[in-house]
Amino acid sequence: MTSAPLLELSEVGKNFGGFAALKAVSFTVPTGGITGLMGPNGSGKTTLFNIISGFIAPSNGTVAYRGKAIGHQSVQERSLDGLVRTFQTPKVFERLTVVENVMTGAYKKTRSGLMAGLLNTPASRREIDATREAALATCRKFDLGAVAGKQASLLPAGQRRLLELARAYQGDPQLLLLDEPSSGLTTTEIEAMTDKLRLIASEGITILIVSHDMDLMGIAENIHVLDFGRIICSGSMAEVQENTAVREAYLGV
Amino acid sequence: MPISLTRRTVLGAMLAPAIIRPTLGHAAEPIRLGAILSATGPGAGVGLPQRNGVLLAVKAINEKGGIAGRPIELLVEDDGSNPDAAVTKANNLIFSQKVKAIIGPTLTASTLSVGGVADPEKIAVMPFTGLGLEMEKQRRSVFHMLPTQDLNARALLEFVTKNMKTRKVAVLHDSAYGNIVMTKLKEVNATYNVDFVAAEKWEVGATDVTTQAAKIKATAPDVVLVIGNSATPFRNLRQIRMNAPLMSALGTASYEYVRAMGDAADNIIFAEFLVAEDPLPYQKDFVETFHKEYDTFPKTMEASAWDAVHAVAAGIAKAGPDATPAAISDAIRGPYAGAMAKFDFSAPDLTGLSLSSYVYSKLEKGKFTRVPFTAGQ
Amino acid sequence: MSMMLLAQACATGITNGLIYALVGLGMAVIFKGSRLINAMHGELAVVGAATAVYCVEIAMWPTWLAVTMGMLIAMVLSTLVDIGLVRRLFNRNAREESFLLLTVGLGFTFSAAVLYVFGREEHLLPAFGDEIYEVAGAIIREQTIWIVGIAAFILIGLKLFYKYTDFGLAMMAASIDPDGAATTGINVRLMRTATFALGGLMAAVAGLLVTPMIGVSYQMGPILTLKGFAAAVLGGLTNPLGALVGGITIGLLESLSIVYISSGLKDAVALSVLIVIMILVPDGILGRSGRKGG
Amino acid sequence: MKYSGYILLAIVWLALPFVLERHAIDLLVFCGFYAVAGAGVGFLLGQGGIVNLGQAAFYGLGAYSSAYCTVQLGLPAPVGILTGVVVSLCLAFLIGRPILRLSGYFLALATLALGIICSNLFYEAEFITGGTLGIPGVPKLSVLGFALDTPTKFYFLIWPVAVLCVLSMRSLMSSRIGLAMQAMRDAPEAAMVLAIDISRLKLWMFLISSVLGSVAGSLFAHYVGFVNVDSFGVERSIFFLLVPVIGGAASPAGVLVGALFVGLVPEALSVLGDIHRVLFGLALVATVVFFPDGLIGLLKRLADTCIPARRQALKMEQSR
Repeated sequence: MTSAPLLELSEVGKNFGGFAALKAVSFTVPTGGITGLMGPNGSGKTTLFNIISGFIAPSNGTVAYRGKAIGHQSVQERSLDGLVRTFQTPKVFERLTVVENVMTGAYKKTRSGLMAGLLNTPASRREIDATREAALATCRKFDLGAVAGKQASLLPAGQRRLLELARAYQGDPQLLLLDEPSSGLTTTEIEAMTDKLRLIASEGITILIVSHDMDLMGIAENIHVLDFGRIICSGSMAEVQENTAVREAYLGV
Repeated sequence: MPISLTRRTVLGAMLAPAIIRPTLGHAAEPIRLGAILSATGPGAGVGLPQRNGVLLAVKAINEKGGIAGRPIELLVEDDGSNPDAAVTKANNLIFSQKVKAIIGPTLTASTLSVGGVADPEKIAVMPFTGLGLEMEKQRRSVFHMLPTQDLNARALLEFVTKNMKTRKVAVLHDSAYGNIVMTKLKEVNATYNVDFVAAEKWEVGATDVTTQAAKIKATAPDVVLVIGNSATPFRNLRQIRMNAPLMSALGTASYEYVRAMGDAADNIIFAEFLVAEDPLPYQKDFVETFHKEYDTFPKTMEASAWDAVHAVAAGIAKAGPDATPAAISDAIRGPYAGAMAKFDFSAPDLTGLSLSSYVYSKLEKGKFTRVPFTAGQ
Repeated sequence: MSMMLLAQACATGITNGLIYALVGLGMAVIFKGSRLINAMHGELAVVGAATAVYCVEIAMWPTWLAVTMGMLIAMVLSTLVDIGLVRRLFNRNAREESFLLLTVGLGFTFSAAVLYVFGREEHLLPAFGDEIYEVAGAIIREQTIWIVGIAAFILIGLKLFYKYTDFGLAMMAASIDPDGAATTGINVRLMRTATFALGGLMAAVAGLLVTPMIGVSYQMGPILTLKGFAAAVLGGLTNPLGALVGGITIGLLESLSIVYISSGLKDAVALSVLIVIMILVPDGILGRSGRKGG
Repeated sequence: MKYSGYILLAIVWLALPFVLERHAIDLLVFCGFYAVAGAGVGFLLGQGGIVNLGQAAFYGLGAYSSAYCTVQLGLPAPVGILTGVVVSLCLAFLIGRPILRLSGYFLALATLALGIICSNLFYEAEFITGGTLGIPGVPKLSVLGFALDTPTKFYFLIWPVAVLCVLSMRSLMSSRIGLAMQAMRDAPEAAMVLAIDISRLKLWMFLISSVLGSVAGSLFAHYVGFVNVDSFGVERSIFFLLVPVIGGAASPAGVLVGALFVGLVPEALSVLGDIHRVLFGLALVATVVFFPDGLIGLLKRLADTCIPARRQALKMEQSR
């Protein structure tokens, strides 16, 4: 492992028409551990996530992942390189079962093609069975074992978040981008979520969390605060909480 | 449903039930005939008049005591102007209902598809179309009730060159039937040498053909041949002040189309077979019977349908009521003098119509008059 | 190519385009208020027009009364469809294809009912006026000018309605964010019913306006729906002005391909261009307002 | 006992030709064509959320390829069928790549346009299609020297083909690619994040659908013996879309039931006279209102309540 950061943003900006959603954002995410990105609504967090995951291109600046600029790469290519995200409103595959949802997470690790599927070849069957077993194990790991056979559309909000997390986990991410993973959850659900995040991080997966939830942010070792399209402060939770600019902008004091 | 029942009686034949059973009093076993007509879809404009003619003919024959004392039972099927549906209907009539002969279909494509099923069984088919493809000549039990498109094309150009004495002709035709006639017009033009200054097409079901009409107007023709089953092109031509005479084939020569043409129904010539307001001697009986039944005048389609049923009846009478369908086909294969014209079903084109049997009519202010002109002389 | 022909082709293209646009406008209104494609829209237009024809020709009513009756019947029918059927499907969160099947099935039913009650003939209604104008050699009928005027009136009316009236705003809110709208006290179901009533009315207006030009018959519904659908989608679906632009685009494409390419290839050419336009401008001609298309 | 329902169905299927008249078998054969072509549309709709209003184009390409190759070129039937498949694949590939970038109703409109364009070209390319006169005399298909010249014989070809299509669709659905396709349908962005190549999967689905349309068209041409433009219009495309929607698009087997519905119900109602069209429309409406998962959903529910073994299994699942 080199000492270079896993993800490095330098001078990233994004204009929508005349509106500058992001102005020259720079920060780094080191390999390993949990990094937080905070900011009030409309501060540009989701835009930033969309840029990192490849859904939109930045107007200027560069995004480097594992030391290489990835501006030209598609969402899928970034995912293949281990960069996986979740969404602010969980996007589960409604008409698939929970375990099938998790199985799709392993899509990039498996190989069966179209013809194998159409012809139902033994190799394809073997592969899908193995995928299912692995996915079931993951389901259990994320407390979804009991609902594994249920259709995802029937899940309550808390389990949807967990399912999205489990699905992303199943694809062996190196950098996991989580967009508001606690929003809409009850306190107990947030606690469960926090536990799972720690568990994932303990396996060596780097996590970048976007949230404005102070409690959840407690697990982040390093926090960047975004406001009006720029980073106004970086540091540990304690440092951030002491920062006057943050208090003004974010806590509304 | 009381409402639908009253409608049913008001609209009479139009909504008649699918099976026409002989009225009570006939003790003898009925002779079963089938009919495949386009009562819906684009072909309905000609299919419905045909249905009226067919129903009337069956009724008239049964009133006169049927065929050799046995009444006709008619099964009427609607192919929805679709050749696949026509095959299904033909399969039903031939194999399940065991009809002796089939009246119809209405459209060329359905004729080809039904012929493929019926001809191997040697069941007589009496389609209201002209011979379409060369290979149909081999289908010796498919007797066409209307002239070939070749003859239709000649009949049009005869009138253009010999009566109107002009050569500057434009054609506005549809993509189906009209397209076939257009092909034939070009072929037979070797003899007539007219100058086709424009040939424009509209797709079946088009709601507006004004642009095609404008293109034709721009070439300033002396006469426009309008060929296809729709009133729209007539209206559109007149709306943009295209005032040259129009000429059309027999499909559009009906009172229903005339009504749909509105003000445009003026100065139009038809190459057809029957002007009921002024019928030829051999047509009078039919016109009177029709008028008595429906209180309207028949046109070519009704006459052709009447003839189809009567030709089959004559064939059955000749072959005997218990004859096989093949024997009935053989009996039909010969000359038949009908109300529409004189047929000869043994002719190579399985119709035997000639240019001289055409009757030309002129539509003026919504009224048909017979034009004293005989083609082919 | 003479100027006169070009002028006539453009005039005809625009006239036909306006017809498509009028149908498309109604479909856009229904989409805007319910997120549904109303596949029975053409049939509603036919029902409205056929009712008016029936009242004029058989019941011998004065034209204005017959026309009002036509609009009323289509409106009532459309409203009943919402209350009786669409509402049920919404209640159980039915999928898009269910609504499509519902409206296709109703379209079948309506057109068959028109056939059964009204017959197979094609009927014309008297035009608003019989004047004929000549512009640059092109013949333009007075009816066309009425259609232009009424289309413009409807468009401005809709714009004002959606922008400035509480009812219009509520209708829009109810469709874009039903849950949010409900929390602010908007009766979402009522708004959708109002949308369907408005859509039915607009369908009838379209049918009544075009009947003097193209004649109404039971089998005209699907072609009106298809062309209206194309106009509405091309315009971005939620934008009534887009439907107008979309309709005229299609009308002109058809007309010009007849003049410059071939009348036989009219549909092939016009629709190929349509596909190309859609690929180049995937949100509809009028841009971002069409985002909600999918 | 798990398979008792299927065994019963198979017995009924085998017995039908010996019980029904030729006309009914003829209708069932047509239902088979609808099932195969509809399976393609249903696959796109159910697994991809794509509304395909242009299936008649591929149905037509298959039919014309078969008719042209066998009648005009005198080639054997399999060559015609294969030509149809290749031509359809090429068209689907060329047109699919650009239009599949569209979504929702924009894509539906593009497929509709494709259907109309092809129908227009079928009219115009008279030198191949014969225009309105069409191509008559398409030879009957024969399998291993056994001529399929009656509805009954064809019935024993087309329905196994249809069932085979459904089985492959089912097997695909539960495979890796099939799961990815369904994922793409439910949440395309989330699928992209899992490295699922959406545009490629959509294209594959479109290709599969086009092949099924083409094969159905080829078989249709050989069965009817006559190919004509009137069979490949927009109405036919809408008809093909109705097949899975009525049957239930979520389940591949839905098309089998849907095809029986659209093939038999209008014919059964037609004995009632002109009112039958109104009734058919109402039947469509009733289906969508009362059977949310299509007719196959209804059948499944019936099976769940009627067949003891299934009832047992259901109970166990509920108690879990």
